[in-house]
Amino acid sequence: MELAAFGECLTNSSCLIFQTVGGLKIGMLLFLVASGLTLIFGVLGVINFAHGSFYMLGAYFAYTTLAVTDSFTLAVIAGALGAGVVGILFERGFISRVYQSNVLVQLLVCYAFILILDDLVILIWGEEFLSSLGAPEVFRVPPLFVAGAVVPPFHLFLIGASIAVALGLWLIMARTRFGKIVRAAAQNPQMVSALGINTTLIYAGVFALGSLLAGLGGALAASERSISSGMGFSIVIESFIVTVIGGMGSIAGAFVAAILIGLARSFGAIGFPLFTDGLMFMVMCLVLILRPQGLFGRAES
Amino acid sequence: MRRSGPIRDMIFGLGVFVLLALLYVLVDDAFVHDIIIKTCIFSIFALSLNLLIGYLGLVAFGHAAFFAAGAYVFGLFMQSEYVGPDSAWAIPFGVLLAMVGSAVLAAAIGAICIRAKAIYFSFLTLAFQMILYSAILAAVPITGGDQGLMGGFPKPVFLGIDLAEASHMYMFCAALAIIAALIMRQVVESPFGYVLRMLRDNPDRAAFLGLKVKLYQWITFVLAGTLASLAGVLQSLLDIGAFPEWAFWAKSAEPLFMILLGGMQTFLGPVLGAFIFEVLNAVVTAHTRYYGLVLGAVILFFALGLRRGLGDYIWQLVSDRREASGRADA
Amino acid sequence: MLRLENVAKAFGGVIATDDVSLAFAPGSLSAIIGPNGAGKTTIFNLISGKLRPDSGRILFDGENIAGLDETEIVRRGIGRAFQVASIFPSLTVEESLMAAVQSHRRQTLRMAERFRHSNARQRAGEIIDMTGLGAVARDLSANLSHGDQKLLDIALALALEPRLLLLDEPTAGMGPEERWQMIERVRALWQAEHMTLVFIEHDMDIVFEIAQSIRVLCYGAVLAEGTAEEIRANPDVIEAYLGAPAEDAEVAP
Amino acid sequence: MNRRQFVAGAAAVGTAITGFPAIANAQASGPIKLGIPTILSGRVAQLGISSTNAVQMVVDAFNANGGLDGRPVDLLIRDTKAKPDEAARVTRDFVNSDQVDVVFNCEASSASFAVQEVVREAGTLCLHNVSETSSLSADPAIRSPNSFRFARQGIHDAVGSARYAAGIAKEKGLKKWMSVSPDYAYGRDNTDLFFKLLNQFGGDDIEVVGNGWPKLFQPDYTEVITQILQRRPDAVYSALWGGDLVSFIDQANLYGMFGSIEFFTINLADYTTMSALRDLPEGLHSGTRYISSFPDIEANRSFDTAYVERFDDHPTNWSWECKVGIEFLLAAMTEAGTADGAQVADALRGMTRPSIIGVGPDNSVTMRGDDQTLINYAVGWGTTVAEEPFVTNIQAADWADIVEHETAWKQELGYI
Repeated sequence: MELAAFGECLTNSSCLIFQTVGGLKIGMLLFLVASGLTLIFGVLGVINFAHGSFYMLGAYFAYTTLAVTDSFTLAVIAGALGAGVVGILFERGFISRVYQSNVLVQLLVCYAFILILDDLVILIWGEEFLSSLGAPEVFRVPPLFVAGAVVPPFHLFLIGASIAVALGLWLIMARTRFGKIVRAAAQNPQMVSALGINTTLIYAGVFALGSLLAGLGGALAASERSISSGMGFSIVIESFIVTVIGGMGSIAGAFVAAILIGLARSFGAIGFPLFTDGLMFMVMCLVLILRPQGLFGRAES
Repeated sequence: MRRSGPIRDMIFGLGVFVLLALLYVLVDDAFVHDIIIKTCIFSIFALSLNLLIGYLGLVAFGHAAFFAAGAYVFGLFMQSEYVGPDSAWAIPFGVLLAMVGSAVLAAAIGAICIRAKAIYFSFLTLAFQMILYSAILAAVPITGGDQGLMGGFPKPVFLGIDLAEASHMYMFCAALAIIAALIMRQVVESPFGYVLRMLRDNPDRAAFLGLKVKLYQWITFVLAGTLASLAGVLQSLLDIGAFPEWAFWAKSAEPLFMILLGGMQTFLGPVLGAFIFEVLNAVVTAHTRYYGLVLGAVILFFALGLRRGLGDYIWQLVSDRREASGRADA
Repeated sequence: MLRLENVAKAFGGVIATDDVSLAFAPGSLSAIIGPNGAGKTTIFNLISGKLRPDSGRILFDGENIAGLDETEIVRRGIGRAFQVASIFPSLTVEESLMAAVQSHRRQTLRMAERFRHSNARQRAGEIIDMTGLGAVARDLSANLSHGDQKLLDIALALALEPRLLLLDEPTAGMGPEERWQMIERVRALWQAEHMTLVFIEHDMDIVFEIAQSIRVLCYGAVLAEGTAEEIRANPDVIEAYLGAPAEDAEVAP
Repeated sequence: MNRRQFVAGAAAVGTAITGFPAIANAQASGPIKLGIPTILSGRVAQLGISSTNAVQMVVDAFNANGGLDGRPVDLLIRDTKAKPDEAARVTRDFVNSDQVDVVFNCEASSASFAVQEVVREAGTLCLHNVSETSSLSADPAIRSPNSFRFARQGIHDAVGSARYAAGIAKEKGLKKWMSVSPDYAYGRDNTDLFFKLLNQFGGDDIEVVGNGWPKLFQPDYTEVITQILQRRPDAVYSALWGGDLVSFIDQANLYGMFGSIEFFTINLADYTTMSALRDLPEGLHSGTRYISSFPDIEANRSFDTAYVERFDDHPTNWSWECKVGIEFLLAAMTEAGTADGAQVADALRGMTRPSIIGVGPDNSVTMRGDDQTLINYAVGWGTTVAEEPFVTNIQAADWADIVEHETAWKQELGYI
């Protein structure tokens, strides 16, 4: 514990800006991944343990696309879409067969998929880790200096892009027919099915959207994180923490929880650098014990 | 008059022990012996988890916490100043200490976890396991952190049993696994065990029969955790140490695999699963480094193809056949 | 024997039970009727401890049991069966009843003996004979017919030798003939076991035929109380039922 | 009677009792078997692959020359998935089932301790080739008489690093220091030792103003980077490695961190790491893990060339460690004229041979007899440049200095 340093940081504007922007960036990238996870759980009721693998695939697809086209934009789009397509295949080919099974079987199918994808990635891209994509040309500029703090413009872009995605997701859910059906399906699948709506299509669509978000998160994160097989491991655990804290199925909850986790990481690194991980699991425990539906989840009836 | 259940089970257990002993003598292959030892260890681990999953219907994700707790308590005790090469009482006492310690841990964690329902229970067990994992990594002066308990420990001879001797270790693991299995078999076939099935099927109804649901869940959680720690102790004896990886969540996935592979409806299903898992691991690892690919495919085959564990599948076949012949006779 | 005093329960502003006061005499056979959503099942849930009343008292043998949990209440002698048969699909009929008997005898914490060798088997056999489940005693509960599942549900409650038995629509989902068989069996059990029995029922013919006294619930409140003749003649009841005929003509799920 | 003889004797008794031959049937003919437990899958698969590649090259040449009196060397390479219990199982399997002559350990950190316990009990000759944990060979409670260390020893590097850093610190006036190292035994030991020695060599001017401990394999280092920029140290020391180091440098680059802070990173100068960086910043200080220009000798350059030719990739630090290990082993077997563990071990103790990485007399390295640890390998630091040879101005550490401080360190810890 370094509480003195922690207090000092809270009263120091440069430190506040430093850690807030950094924490927001970590949090928003995490949100992209976690929102997909929580969406899939909310609608399909499936804990997609393999979600981190789509994050990884997004990164690898983006890497290859960048190598071929030299366009960062195309790379990110390819990463997201590629993960989305694999998501549909995974849902149709595997997950849809175990909707009726117990959670254990669903979990093991997901775990099998993790094992297979981690090895496939090695077969295709090799066992060496790959470099990050690097920020696109426009952002390779000297950082901004704000009140004594250093802020890379690229981080502002990442935060902005993620917030835009969050807004878009909210619009889709609140305003479109698809969003209404999805919300209805989350609450009462029989009803939606009875209304003659093709739930198969809805489920596949939701899974694709969820995977796409993970892929997008992976592709954007790959701009500054090295890429390797197994990189989905840590992100999926963090996404679970976010999902649980925010309320399983709640996108708004995931948004708030992701920011909380991001800030906890950045400020925790100053206040209690050695126990940030353990702390996160403790918060998860507390939420599960005191408010299992999470901060924003609906209480079970 | 048929022989009563417990006696029949004990005779069966004794028979298995004799068979395993014969196997040791007849098949002179350390590779095979090692697979049997690990199957024994993981049978205890998987059977104990199946008490929760198969009989009680609680999907616990954090079972490795107790495996690791057993291994660390035992390992730390054996490395402590109280134990020397001639402390004949050390190993039996260490086993007991590890199991009691893990029981206390399971009692505390269980009391909290069973308050949560369904998937929240699973997440909570996972979270506690990860807290333990973080704690093991952080407590470097005691646990050695990420390097585990280094430097080994003595294995003092007790009751003529020298666990440094391969054959003794083999028989010891086999005997303990069989005893643990017999205990668990007795539990699931007892009135208590039928309550577990009722809680799995319909906990609300069970409450209206006057059964305190949480009490039975808690007792089973503690029992399962205690037995899992025995598996951890044996693993610690085998590897002469203890490692933080054993408290990581991926370790909890291993007995889940075994239960899936072997089946959760048949009592011995997880044992079969443990055996398949160990053979698969040993054989595949020896031939390819794409172990994940193979294991993943096997899991998908069981989860999507057979849709049940091998033990359940065989049991289904046998009982179908029996039923068919019964009908033919009639 | 059982007395509800000013019991109220609301779910997030929706009033399910509104200041209900009811009394049931020892050894009586009573029915609770009322249109859908009248709060009949809620009353059972409150009595049996599934729900906790917001206010009011529930006196059983003079003791206030409001707020106790379901296991405590069962132990005091109140058993119940459910509208949708609530059973243990993976156990056989005999196993289910043996386990229920063991629970009643408080033998379920025993780990050292064998369930199969339990002396609960004999008592379970008696209950099986009593409820007429003999032909399916060795069948898995999941494989029973709908009617047998309802019977098993009741049999489970009987295993606890309750002094008060609450049956939530014992004939739900049955054909006309089956209904009468069922209700006759229920009446026979009531007579044989000398217990107090309260049941919820939709079929008016059945209610008027067998119930000694009838309570009519509407919108969470007690609308009328009396014998069959009194209820039949009560204008409020006629109003309530004729006012909502569609709800009464309920088709079983 | 030494341990090995004892074990052999016990095995003979075991054979007599059980009626089948146990572990000790020394095969005087047939191939010499080397069991290699290593990591071939997952995110550090590179470790096992680049290690075993180097071993394969040496063994191929040895076998082509007729092996040991006609006995070829057979490599049994098995994946342990970086799990200690798997490493133990694989090693037991090598010892008991395959009856290997030598366990050639290419396992990292904690799994190496698991391997160590198996060979300690079995008495099989063992070479540790990649685990850099100091205690493995230095702590008398952990080291084993049948185990030899060919991997870098943490204290050796620390002396070299601290000497170099103290020099630069004096020259450039670097007073405030921070660190960013992975939060596990290697990262912590390495960093603590570095600062301890830096304080010793650099005088009272050196002040450590903070430590960042990201987790191993952590994907994002933003919070550590902002923390560093926040405290404005003059210099930062890092024991990050591989993909983690690459992520850190990429992310720190966005903040323009390397413009204002001198960065000392012990693990950068390894080809796979440097080539994975999109922009290798100029002027970083790095330890020489493995580069073909240090030591700048023909043997080293041609090894790199041959390796690239065969595997289409540069060798790693792990490659040279394993290369030296296998060369010593084969030389010792040749000298002893047998693959018998005890005799080979005797030949290994104190052996000195020329090596691609040698900085001793005639570019030799030595297997020190008393603690069975390799010395006189290249320890150096230099500054990075964007193009080949990637690192320039390399300053080699002085081994007399290293050994002197190593001894002091051992005394302090009560190892000797």
